[in-house]
Amino acid sequence: MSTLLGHYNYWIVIVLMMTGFYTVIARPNLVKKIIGLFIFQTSVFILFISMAKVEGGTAPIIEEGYSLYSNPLPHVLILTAIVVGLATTALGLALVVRIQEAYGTTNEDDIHVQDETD
Amino acid sequence: MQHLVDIVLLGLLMITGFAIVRMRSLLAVTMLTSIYSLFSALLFVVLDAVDVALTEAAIGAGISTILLLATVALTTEYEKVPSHRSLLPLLVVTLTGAALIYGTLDMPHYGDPNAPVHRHVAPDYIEDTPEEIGVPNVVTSVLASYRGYDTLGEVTVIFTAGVGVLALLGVHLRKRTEQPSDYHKLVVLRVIAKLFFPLILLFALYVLFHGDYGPGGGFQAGVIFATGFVLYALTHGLGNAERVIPPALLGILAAAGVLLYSAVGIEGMLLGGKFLEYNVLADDPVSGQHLGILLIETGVGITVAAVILIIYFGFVSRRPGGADAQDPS
Amino acid sequence: MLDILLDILSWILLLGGALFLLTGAIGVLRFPDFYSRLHAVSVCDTLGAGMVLLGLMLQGGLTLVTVKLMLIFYFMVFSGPTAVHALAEAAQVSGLDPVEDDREDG
Amino acid sequence: MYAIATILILVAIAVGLVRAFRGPTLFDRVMAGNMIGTLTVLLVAVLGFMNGRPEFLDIALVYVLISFISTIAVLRVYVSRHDHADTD
Repeated sequence: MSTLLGHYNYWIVIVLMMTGFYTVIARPNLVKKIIGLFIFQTSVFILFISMAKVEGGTAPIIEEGYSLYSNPLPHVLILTAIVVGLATTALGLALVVRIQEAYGTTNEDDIHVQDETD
Repeated sequence: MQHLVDIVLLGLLMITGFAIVRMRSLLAVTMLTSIYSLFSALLFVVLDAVDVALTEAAIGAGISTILLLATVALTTEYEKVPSHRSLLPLLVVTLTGAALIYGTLDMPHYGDPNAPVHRHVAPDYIEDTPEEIGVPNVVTSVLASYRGYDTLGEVTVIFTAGVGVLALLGVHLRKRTEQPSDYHKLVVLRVIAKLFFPLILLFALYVLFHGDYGPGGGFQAGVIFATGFVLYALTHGLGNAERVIPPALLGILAAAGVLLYSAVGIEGMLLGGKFLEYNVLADDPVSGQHLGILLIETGVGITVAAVILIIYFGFVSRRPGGADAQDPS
Repeated sequence: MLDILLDILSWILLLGGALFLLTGAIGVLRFPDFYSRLHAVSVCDTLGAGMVLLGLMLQGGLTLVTVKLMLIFYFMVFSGPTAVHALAEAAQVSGLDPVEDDREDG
Repeated sequence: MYAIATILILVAIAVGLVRAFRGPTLFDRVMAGNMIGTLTVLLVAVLGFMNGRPEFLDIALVYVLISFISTIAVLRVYVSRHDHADTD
């Protein structure tokens, strides 16, 4: 029981990660693939933040009356990663838009067919 | 109680994740993605990461949904059923997942105060921040001061991504201030937007300058600031928004933020310290730290806001029929 | 004495508000068509949210927290109806018609 | 007490999520998302009080200020297009 509760966060994170991974490798639509990457990315964020949590701790903003704080370092890494993630996702979506303009489709299978006939 | 909320939220996240994979309507998926990010922000609040939650809230509530909407509007609304159904992806995913779960068995339990993560540098950061930096928010002090190099790198990545979007999509200047075709229908929205627009910008500044004492900082402030302008563009037309903040200026601003950050670092070197050492910026080390953190957070905020606006303008000015269509198609 | 009274009042408001939120959510699930579901949403936005926030304000006392709660309520009163207006407008423009037969289940 | 309010709000979120899954139109999903947004704001506020550190209401404020913008974006996509079919 303690193993179950102690690892629950990590296991759900892995399930989410695999959900995103599956979307990336199994779905032919490029927008869907990027959304899969987004799910994957969020699961990594949750993994880091789960590891930063200290039982009985509080948010790492120092105040009188609190002595136990959660670990601030993963928070810093993930805070910047979220904004970087948005910027890189936007770059990916921009590529998808250009692919749509060049091929007239965002379906990976159709793009392969077009590439082969050329 | 915290555990219960944690478990329920993770369950909701998992269900939403499955639904996102299953649905074929990409607009529906976009909406579910925004709900997904709501849940993750809530989870960050429960896990004590208030700064992270603020960032996720600022991004997930507005700009990421809008970007996905714009992309779906420019591409297709429905995902095709894959022509071949193979079990290979499912097998790969199951095996990888099983291996990863096997790996977690050696990890310290969730919330364990003696986990290796909590024993290395984090206690020093928490203990030394009040004397060395003098700001209550440890996340800000680590972000801006202890790990300033890191953040400079991240800001550069964001800047590069903005340049990439600019190269891929470009920003088309509009000659005149066009009114949206449905201008008359948007009266209510315009009035409310006029009410909210200054408040959002004010709140962005609050988040920027209050970042030392509560959740907040340059990244969040930049996102909120940009979202305010997105609201303006949505309700008053892209042409008007581009007149308020010209795309050419945005490129300069995006670079200026990174330059401000680096300039603070070099200023420290010129005053006899190391790169990004703020202690030498003022007579007293703690006020030097305050000044340095404020300046680099401002730089971060400028870059983030400018890059997000570049991205937004790039997407919506791509073709009529997009999220901010000027002509009905 | 007054403290206890305020405490009890705030608990009543908090729980009552939470119940209204749940009612609104059930309405969103059960009502037959989109336009009637919008009404259920407004229960959440106004009554439920207002009561919960008021209850929390009584707990917060005269602090910055209460000011922030008041700001949240103020913004919610404006943004909730605006969002619902935008949605109803979008639905109407796209040609979605209200269901007039209340036996039909959505 | 905060615990009971938290549980009630979580149940309301779950109920709203069912509507977001069921659709049937895009607008139902947006509406459900909107309602979950409101509930999230309140849950953040209640959780802040429950953990004894209610000063982190800024997160709730951010949501209230900017969450309706994406709803407006949906309207702007739809005023110029006239289809609402959203079946899976």
